[in-house]
Amino acid sequence: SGGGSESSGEPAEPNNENTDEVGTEGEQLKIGLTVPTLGNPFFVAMSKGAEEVASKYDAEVITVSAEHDLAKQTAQIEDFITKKVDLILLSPFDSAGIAGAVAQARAAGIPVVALDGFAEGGINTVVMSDNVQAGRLAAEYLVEQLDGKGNIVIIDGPPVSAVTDRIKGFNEVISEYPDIKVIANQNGEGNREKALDVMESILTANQQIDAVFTINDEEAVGVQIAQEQAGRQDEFFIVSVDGAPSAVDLLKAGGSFAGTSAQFPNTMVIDGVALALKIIEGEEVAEEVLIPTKFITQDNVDSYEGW
Amino acid sequence: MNINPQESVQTRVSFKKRSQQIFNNLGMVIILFLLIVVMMIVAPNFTDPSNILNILRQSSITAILAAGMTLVILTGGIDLSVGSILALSGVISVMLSNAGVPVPIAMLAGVGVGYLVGAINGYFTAKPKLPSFIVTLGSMTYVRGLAFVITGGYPVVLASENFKFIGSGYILGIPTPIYVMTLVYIVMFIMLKYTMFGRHIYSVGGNEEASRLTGIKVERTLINVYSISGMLAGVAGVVMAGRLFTGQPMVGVGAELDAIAAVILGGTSFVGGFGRIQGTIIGVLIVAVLTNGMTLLNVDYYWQQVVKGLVIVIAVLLDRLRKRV
Amino acid sequence: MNINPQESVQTRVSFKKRSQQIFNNLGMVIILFLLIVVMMIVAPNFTDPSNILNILRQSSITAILAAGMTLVILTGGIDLSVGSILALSGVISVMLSNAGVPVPIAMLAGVGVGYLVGAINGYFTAKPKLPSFIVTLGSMTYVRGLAFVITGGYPVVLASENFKFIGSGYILGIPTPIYVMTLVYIVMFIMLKYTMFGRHIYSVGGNEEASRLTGIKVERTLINVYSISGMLAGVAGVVMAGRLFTGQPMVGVGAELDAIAAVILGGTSFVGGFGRIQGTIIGVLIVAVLTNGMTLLNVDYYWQQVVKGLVIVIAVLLDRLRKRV
Amino acid sequence: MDSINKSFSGVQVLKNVNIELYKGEVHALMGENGAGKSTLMKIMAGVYQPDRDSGKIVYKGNEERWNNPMEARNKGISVIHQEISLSPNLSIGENILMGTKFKKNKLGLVKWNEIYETADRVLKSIGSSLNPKANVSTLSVAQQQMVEIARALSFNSEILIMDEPTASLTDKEIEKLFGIIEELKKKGVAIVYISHRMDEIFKISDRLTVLRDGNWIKSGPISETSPDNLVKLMVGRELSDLFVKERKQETIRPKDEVPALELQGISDKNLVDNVSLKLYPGEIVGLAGLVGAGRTELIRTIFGLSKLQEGRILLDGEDVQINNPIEAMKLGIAHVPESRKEQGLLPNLSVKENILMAQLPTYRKYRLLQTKRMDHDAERYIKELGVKTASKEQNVMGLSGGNQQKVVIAKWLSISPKVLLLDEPTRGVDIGAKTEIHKIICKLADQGLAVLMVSSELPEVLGVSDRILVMHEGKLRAELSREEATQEKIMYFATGEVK
Ligand SMILES: Nc1ncnc2c1ncn2[C@@H]1O[C@H](COP(=O)(O)OP(=O)(O)OP(=O)(O)O)[C@@H](O)[C@H]1O
Ligand SMILES: Nc1ncnc2c1ncn2[C@@H]1O[C@H](COP(=O)(O)OP(=O)(O)OP(=O)(O)O)[C@@H](O)[C@H]1O
Ligand SMILES: [Mg+2]
Ligand SMILES: [Mg+2]
Repeated sequence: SGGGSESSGEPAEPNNENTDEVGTEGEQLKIGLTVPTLGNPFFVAMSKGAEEVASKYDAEVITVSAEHDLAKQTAQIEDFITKKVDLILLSPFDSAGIAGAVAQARAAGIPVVALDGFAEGGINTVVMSDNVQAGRLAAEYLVEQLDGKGNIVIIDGPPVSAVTDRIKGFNEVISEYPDIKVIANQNGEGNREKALDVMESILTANQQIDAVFTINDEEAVGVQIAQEQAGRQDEFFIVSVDGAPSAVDLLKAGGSFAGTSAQFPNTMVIDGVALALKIIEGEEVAEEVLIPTKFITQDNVDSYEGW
Repeated sequence: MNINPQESVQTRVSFKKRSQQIFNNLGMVIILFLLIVVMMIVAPNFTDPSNILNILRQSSITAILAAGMTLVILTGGIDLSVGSILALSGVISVMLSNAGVPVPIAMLAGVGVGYLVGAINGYFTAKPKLPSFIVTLGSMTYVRGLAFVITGGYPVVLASENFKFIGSGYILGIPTPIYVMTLVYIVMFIMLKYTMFGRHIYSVGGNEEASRLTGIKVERTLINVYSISGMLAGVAGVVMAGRLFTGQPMVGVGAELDAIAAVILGGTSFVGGFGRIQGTIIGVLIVAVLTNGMTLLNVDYYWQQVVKGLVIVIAVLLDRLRKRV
Repeated sequence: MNINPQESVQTRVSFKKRSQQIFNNLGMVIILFLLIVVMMIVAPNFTDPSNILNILRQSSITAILAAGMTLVILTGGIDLSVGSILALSGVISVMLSNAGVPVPIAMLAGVGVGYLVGAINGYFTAKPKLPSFIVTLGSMTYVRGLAFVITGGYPVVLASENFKFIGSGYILGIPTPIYVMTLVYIVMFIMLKYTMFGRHIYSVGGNEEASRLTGIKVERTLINVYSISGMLAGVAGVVMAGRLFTGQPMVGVGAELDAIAAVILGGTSFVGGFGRIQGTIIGVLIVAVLTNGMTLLNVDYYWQQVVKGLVIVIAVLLDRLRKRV
Repeated sequence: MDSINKSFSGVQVLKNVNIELYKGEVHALMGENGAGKSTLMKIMAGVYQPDRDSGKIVYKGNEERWNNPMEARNKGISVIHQEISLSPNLSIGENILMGTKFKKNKLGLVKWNEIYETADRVLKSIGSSLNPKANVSTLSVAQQQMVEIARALSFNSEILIMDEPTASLTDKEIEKLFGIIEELKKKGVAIVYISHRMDEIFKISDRLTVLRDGNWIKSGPISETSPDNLVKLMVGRELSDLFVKERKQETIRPKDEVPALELQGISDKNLVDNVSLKLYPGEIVGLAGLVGAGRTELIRTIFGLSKLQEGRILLDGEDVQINNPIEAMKLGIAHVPESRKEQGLLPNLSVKENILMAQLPTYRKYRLLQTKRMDHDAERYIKELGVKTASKEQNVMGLSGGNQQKVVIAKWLSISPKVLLLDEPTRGVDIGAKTEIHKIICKLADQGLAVLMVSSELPEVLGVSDRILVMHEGKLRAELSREEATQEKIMYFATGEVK
């Protein structure tokens, strides 16, 4: 099973610096957070965000990981309902698949805020990175660097919406440049290990590569390792999506890793909770809050906060 | 005068090894019971009727897979492909249903696909006598590949409300999957205990050569066993699709290991020939209660893994030690 | 004058089943050879020296795991925990190295952790005679849980350049992991063939009871076998960390299945007692060549899964049929 | 059956074999290990099919062919197979009826009561009081053999094939079995009887067929042959020294001679009850008794496989503690176990390794094994014991039963023991190999080895032992010298008809 992949966004132009001791009076606020995997730093960062929320609102936050298993995530939401949490934060592993569980939670009167990806079944709102935009940003940078022509490689990931959206945004831009040729499209399963293996083979099969797009930073690191070992670090550059700590390190080191569309997971949680509190108090909220990603390059990495 | 004076003495050396592999169910029932008592004391809301139903519903998929797995392990084999079959069956039945095929037929088609893959597994295991581990490792890989290929990797959203009923509906306030699971276990229980086929499974698992000599159609028995396992994986796939409102190519990864763990916790032996379906459901529940309780207790997710791994080993160990005394 | 005229005949009925489980290596060598020829024709740059080195380097992790797995399967057991051990060992050695522990010692510590987990697996398998499947399924779960617990879920970035050498360095133009792999196989080959311990492994795998009566320390042999498997998983973890420049708690998921597939493709039998380490490396290479070739050909990832699953079954089948003739 | 051929993976094991069976006869099928007896019978029972275009089976005047055991059985052929073929996890009753159509109720479900009743009836009819609900895995080998017999008799067959039915039975049960055979004969059932025990053959059979090396050698009435003649036919040469012990008798020992092994009132937790005995160097002591008398258990106790509850074991007059086989071996005790296949052989290894496995530590140098020395020693043992094998690298499972047994004995000789414990050393071994094994045992004793030999075959016990001990229900009942021992006397003590 693929490792990291899904992800999300940036501070929802934080509207929420605030929140005067909301929560349910008297009793401690109980929040359930379920994420697809805690094996991905992105979601770990999200859970860190949840801890911040906890101290901020004096809430209890229960964080669980679905291990890329839809059934498990459904079960976890059911357990949250049993525990009578006040709010469910759901980073869905699969937007359609989780619908049943979401509906149950809503029926039990618990607000559900989706993070980092839409979920069916009647969620109150969703806070996520604009993944299409993330793919687009990466593509635009790539096109610009290549002057609109060259051989590129795409390293895909697991078929979850966050990933497919990035690919979608990327392709939208690329398709306008007929001189940019996708010479290989393989799946790195979202992790460094597999991306490295795959890239080694792609390097062998293709003599001239001008740029590589990976769906997350872990894959990008794998690609870069393969590139350096093949001694082809000057041949092409790499762009990806995430803004993970490993990407920051690489950008600072200034190699072939050129840039990444950074997301903001902990802000995502904080915004999500803030929105939920509004919901609990009966306020209307937007159906969807898209957090734009920000393209980080070697030039502006120093001003990037990171996860 | 008794010409068999040794009738009372129990075991022979040659069977010592074998019987050491037998776990009877009682030990595990006690462990499940203790686990429930502990959870009742420490875990908030554990005894809520809704939580009990949750546990059962959450168990149902693994339970259905584990029922088929019990048969396979009884014959001394293993079926690694059930998780992948679950995905493929779910995807196919959802796609058919979305394409306008009536729900029952779409569901049957999903189950049928599982049956077919199972039959192929069984054929290669029985006829050219390939090790079931490698045959089902192969089908685990290509079946999931197929699920990806036909969906292009995307989950297929389920349109039909009727279809959802199988996974998300209620009958008399009890979730439908619990009925499916119960039915599967009743049928399997009767089949194993009161039909020729059931007895042949034990016989083949216990001594394949001897079974052949007594005229049992060993190949046919094996093919049927794997077909049933595949079919039940298909059933699980359809229920899962109805529960998740989607046909997911990547669902059920690792489900085979959960099912196998449940079967072994339930006292069925890898040697083949020893075990009972009742034990399997106990094994399923042990894991389900543990997971549910730890989530209710808000145990750190990583520590849950550590605890779960240790509990599996300790449960089997306690059961073994109990039998030593 | 010959009083036992049937001496030339090879097998006895009762061992038919057993010998049917033997795959000798030759068949798989032919399959590997054919695969290579096909790839040479259709896949671009397949024969580039750099590609050959890639294939070998990519195989090295699985190959190292599979070497230990061969020993375990030779005793009739299985080790599901190797993928998790790989992760834990990698994480621990990287953390130690980052904390300023000298690289060789940090690496040894990683390997030692693997050895320790393996010894625990072996202990439970040998002494209370728990099924290895369930013991290692348990440790697969709790070991990975531990890897997550100690890292808090974050990959640990490797700082030391010296450490990276083990996974990414070159000696005389050949990647270091290939040396590690070669060394492991040479040592294992000699150990299995020319040491008492090696012969005891075959003996215990073939007939545990008879081995015990022959004065072989069966428990100790088993504990050592699992310890070696754990230790080699630790070696693989360290190499992997050096290759990925990071200690990853989630690395190596499913690696145990790749290793098992390689062992079985290589002709070692699940029954225990039959098999050779040379076969295992052939099994590893079959899968590696196939994957590499398909990637060079830019075959769709999902179709790669389908092909890989089918090839595993077909390879074993062809080998079996060949032996029928 | 006429000119039957059968080959396995290209090796022809039956060459134009003929056999004719008549109603109401007991037909002995004779031949050495591996002559093809079981294979021929499996063809008759539908387990194997004869090679294409070879021979024919004529049954009641019609040429027939059956494709599986079920078809053969439906035509009235039942078999007691040589290898015990029971499913250990099922009840006795189920095993007896397995392969037949179980009685079903209206719902199509198995009626367990009827199964158990039918099985009980069959068991009673052969004088067994086994509980049909008990699990087969709880039975001793002998009891399992009785279940096999019950199964074969559970339906009315016209041909009954018995492939070494008595290999693990003792005389008492054999008598009972012969009674049953007589009754079946009267009913007109044709019986094929395979056994390596000469005395049985001459006692019950009417006619015989001899196979050698897959070839048909001779058929004819038993009355036209003699044991010596029969052996010659089987072996293909004169075998003059059958069961003849050429050893000097040494019944009187010096008072002060120290026994190599002495047991003083030992008991174990199961069965063995206050057994004392002395075993002197150079002596062969036979240990007789019925199945389950506790002989195996006694030997296992000495070898440290079964825990000693009471009593002392002395080796060369010194008290020793033996907790496991390794300690026993260090003290110079060797043990050839009862079940060759399950306890003796290391199936996937070569003859060489089987012989030397117990002694590997002595072949180590710098942690590696010295293969040259191993080869040399293995060849020596192969030659000394006359193991017939293609090479020392041959897989041990390719050997005939007798040669496998020699390999197991060789394994124990390799540790140069002082005391040799033999448990049923010639079970299922053909007459030629048996004689050779006896010779080996005697030669070893002459060299000063103390041998304690358990055997259920009285002629063997009588033929080889210097002294004979008889056990019954865990206790030693009698000690007989070679001169005074007779079959009758031994049976008298073994059945416990003594106060
Ligand atoms: N299934 C089989 N595959 C290969 N070889 C076989 C098979 N069955 C029997 N053989 C060989 O055929 C020959 C005849 O074996 P068979 O078992 O018929 O001998 P037997 O006369 O019954 O000997 P024994 O007295 O030891 O029972 C032996 O050499 C044996 O190794
Ligand atoms: N390891 C064991 N564990 C439990 N029971 C045993 C064991 N070995 C033997 N027995 C039982 O002890 C009884 C005595 O059997 P034992 O084998 O010593 O008798 P025997 O005289 O050698 O007869 P046999 O001809 O069956 O070998 C048997 O009924 C057997 O079931
Ligand atoms: Mg025979
Ligand atoms: Mg005995």
